[in-house]
Amino acid sequence: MVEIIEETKGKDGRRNLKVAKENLVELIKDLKSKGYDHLSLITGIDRKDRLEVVYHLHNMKENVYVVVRTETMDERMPSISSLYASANWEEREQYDMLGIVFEGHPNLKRMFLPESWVGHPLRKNYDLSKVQYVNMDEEGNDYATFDPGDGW
Amino acid sequence: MSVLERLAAFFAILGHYPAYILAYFFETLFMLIFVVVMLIVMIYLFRKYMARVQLRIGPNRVGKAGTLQLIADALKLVGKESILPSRRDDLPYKIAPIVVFLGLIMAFAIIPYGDFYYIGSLTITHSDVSLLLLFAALAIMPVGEVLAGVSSKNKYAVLGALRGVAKDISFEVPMMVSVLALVMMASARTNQPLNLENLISVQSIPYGIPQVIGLGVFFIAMIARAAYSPFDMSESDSELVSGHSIEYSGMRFGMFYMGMFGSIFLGSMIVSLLYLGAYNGPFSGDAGFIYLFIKAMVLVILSFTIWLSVPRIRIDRFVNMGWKYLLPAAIINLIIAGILTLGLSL
Amino acid sequence: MAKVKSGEGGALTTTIDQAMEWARSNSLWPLTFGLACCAIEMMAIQASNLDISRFGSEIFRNSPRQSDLMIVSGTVTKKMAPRLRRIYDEMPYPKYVIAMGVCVIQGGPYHLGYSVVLGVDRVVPVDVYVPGCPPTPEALTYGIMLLQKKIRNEAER
Amino acid sequence: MVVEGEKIDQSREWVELNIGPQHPSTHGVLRLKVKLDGETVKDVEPIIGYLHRNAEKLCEMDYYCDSLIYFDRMDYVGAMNMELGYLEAAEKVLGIPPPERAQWIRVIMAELNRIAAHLVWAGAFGLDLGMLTPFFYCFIEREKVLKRFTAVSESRQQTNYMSIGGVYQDIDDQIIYDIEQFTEEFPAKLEDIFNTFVKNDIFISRNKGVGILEPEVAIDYGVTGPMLRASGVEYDVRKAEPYLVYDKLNFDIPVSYKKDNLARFLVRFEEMRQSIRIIKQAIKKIPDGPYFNPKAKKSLMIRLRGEGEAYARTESSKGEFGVYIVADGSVKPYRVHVRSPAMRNLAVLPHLAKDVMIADLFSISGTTDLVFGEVDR
Repeated sequence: MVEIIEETKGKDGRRNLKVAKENLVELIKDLKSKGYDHLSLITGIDRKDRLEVVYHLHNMKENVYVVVRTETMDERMPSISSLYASANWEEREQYDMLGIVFEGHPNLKRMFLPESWVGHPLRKNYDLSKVQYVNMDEEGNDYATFDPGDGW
Repeated sequence: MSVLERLAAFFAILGHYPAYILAYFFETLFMLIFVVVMLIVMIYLFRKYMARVQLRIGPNRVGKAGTLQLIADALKLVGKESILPSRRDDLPYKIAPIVVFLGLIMAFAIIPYGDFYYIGSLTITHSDVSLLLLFAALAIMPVGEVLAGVSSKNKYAVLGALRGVAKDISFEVPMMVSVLALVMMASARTNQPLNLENLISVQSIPYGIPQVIGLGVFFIAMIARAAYSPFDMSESDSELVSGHSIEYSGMRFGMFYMGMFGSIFLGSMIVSLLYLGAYNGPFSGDAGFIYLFIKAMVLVILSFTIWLSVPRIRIDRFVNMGWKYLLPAAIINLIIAGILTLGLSL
Repeated sequence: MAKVKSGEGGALTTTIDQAMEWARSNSLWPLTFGLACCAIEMMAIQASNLDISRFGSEIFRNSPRQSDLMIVSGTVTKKMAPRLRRIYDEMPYPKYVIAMGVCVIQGGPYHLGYSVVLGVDRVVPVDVYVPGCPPTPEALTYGIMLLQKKIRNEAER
Repeated sequence: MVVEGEKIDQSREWVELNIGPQHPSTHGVLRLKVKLDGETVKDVEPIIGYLHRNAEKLCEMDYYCDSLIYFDRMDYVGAMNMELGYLEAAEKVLGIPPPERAQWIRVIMAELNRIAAHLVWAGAFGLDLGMLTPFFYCFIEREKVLKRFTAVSESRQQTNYMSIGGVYQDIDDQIIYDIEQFTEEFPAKLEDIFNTFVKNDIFISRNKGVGILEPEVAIDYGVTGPMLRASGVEYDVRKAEPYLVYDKLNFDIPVSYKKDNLARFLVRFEEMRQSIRIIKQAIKKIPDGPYFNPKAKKSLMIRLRGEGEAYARTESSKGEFGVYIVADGSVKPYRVHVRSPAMRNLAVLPHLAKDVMIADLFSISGTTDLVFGEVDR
């Protein structure tokens, strides 16, 4: 049995399970075998000192939700893309927006922004005043130009 | 007396050969103008008809009821920059639209038009094998399209050309087999069944009636040849953007555009020539040309309606259809025609 | 405004120029180029209620090589901007651009963000701006009419 | 779990075709990297992000009431449904439930908008297949819906009609009469449009048996909405977890067990019929009362403070639209995350479009009903 740090009930009446990062894959595997076959959402939240990742798992037959929360201090998370196919794109999106590196993800590239974009926009310390430009080379691939110094 | 002879008689003072050369020249010029004017009228008609079907109004700002719309379009296309992509194969890229347009014009030059009141017969070519010539001319246009597709060095264009070739081979065999049935039937009555005028004159009833299957096969083949929906796979606006003509702009594109509309008009002309009694009709007499024209226009409107209401057929299904349904149908038609020719000597 | 004859050609050239401008203005074929919300309103001007084909813009060409008018309909993001420029470059001269919607004009509701180009006029030259979020189809139709007016007056400029 | 790019034989060279971002059949700015073997599609890699408009970042920077405009522009053909999705979450966070009448109005508007969105889809799907005419018939009907929207919200498409704690303004008898008129007239027109499609053999042959999506795969990829229901899973958020007043309404969930393109087409058309049914009931049952929760005074909206977090799901025209709001007690949300159904539906495209013809690739991507404002946000 997976060790659950804290179990609460959320404002929307859903079961919140908080687990350590190391136990995440095991817990989700466990939940999937219990019928939580639909991964609804993966959300990364930048809590300034740490990154929180929230998984909304859904049991299609019984129509129950369970929310799994976990935290990371070093921007790294185990990937669950081998369990749910939909996690593939969602983890890419969270990597793009928040810079959470999902270890074991088969194709961890940026989803929306070009590969060479500097910074992860949904981080609270992302500097919006620094403008980046995107160019396209002959093959049709993007690259972003960014000047780390001042002068933008 | 045909127009050609009248013109030759007019220039007779110059001697026999120069007179005929001039006569052919002017007749061809007249025909060219006729084709272009017809195309403009047809495209205008198509736009208005399409607008009616789609509960719209259609062009109505340029000229009275939008009649000058096509003139504006043509003028604009002439004035537009004609981009030459740097990776093209120069010569084929440049001649492809001309080949398409020339093929169209040549086919129009071979068709017998019938009489038109006191002007006389409008037919240009009087050959004993005009049927063969006609189908030879019809085979030119696809060549231009393939040239365009391959020389543009664009993947969409190449795909369009490939589809065009696949389409052409699958409808041309049934088309020729159904024409064979016509010739077979006519050869019982005349020594020169390959002469279009002869072929038409021996039809006591239009051959479309005993050869309904052949008419259907031939009409489908003609729509496919014109790359009209549902057989516009090589053009396929929503898949291959615009197929073989994707890189063409300006007047070069204009030629493809006219070629597309021209070939449906040409196709309808040929169907009404071969199957619907051509320029014959009640009280025909001098008004043969009008009859041919009306029959062709009815078919044109019919193919417009088909265009507007059906989705595009998939290329593999079309190839299937060509070999598995059209060809057997054409052969059955051939057998029926044979029985009819022997039994009833129609 | 002072009227200046175009070039030395005199009356004939001016007449030809005017004829060409008349043709161009009455046969603006837009490019099928929907970006965002405004694209649906752009489709609505094609539809039966506000039939744009009345003005000669019937044919929405899919290939940029065959179109005259690019209606930039919707937010231009930074990732899209180089492609938009490329499509603009692929169009043959004379070509025209209508900036449809406030996103295209200056960024609109997204102007504070990180990934939106603040105005498509930083990427391509724009002839007519149609404000609104999204502009009604009537507004876009008016924009096209303004563009026609502009083209017709080119010889006199 | 298969990984993009690993499915095909890498040792061979394939023809690579770049479709989009400007292409008539990508419904916006999708780019597909397609590997071709002749006419057969061997591999598809969707590349998105050409309409990434940083809506989630902007939501964090704006007050609760202001963020609504970004949701309007997410699924831009179904703005009312998007607003509803956001407000379901925001009202939970803020603790301001809408009054009874507002809930009924919201139901009517959301269903009207579902019809409008499906009509746009049907027209565009016809264009994908090369059918020119149904597009115009669909847009005529859509204009009628937009006319009603203009009457209630003074805006056509991006309505911004619902607001926190209710709706922007009450609907009067004239508007109710108009909507009733629409529900009377529309079904016949809908059948006309439906028949232009399904009475066409070529349309059927283009769609039957193409793009088969097994229910297990669909759930694995997170596919929801009409696509999931066309795969034979009877799941609709309106029934499974009723929000607003959907539990007081009588309607069916259209399900098809054929799993192909045609099934998706039929499910969407049946949804429109059910929407009409819902609107007809809602118009009869709509109660009198306030249309706006007095707790959320319009002038003081920017001072509303949210607590806790909420994940609300609604059934938009594309599928299960979820909004996850994390609040920290200030006047602005701490994190807003959107579960975009269209993005999940797009993610399954590489699976569906394997070893199909190019023509079928577009008919499959047509039935996934992509709207890029929502996919890229």
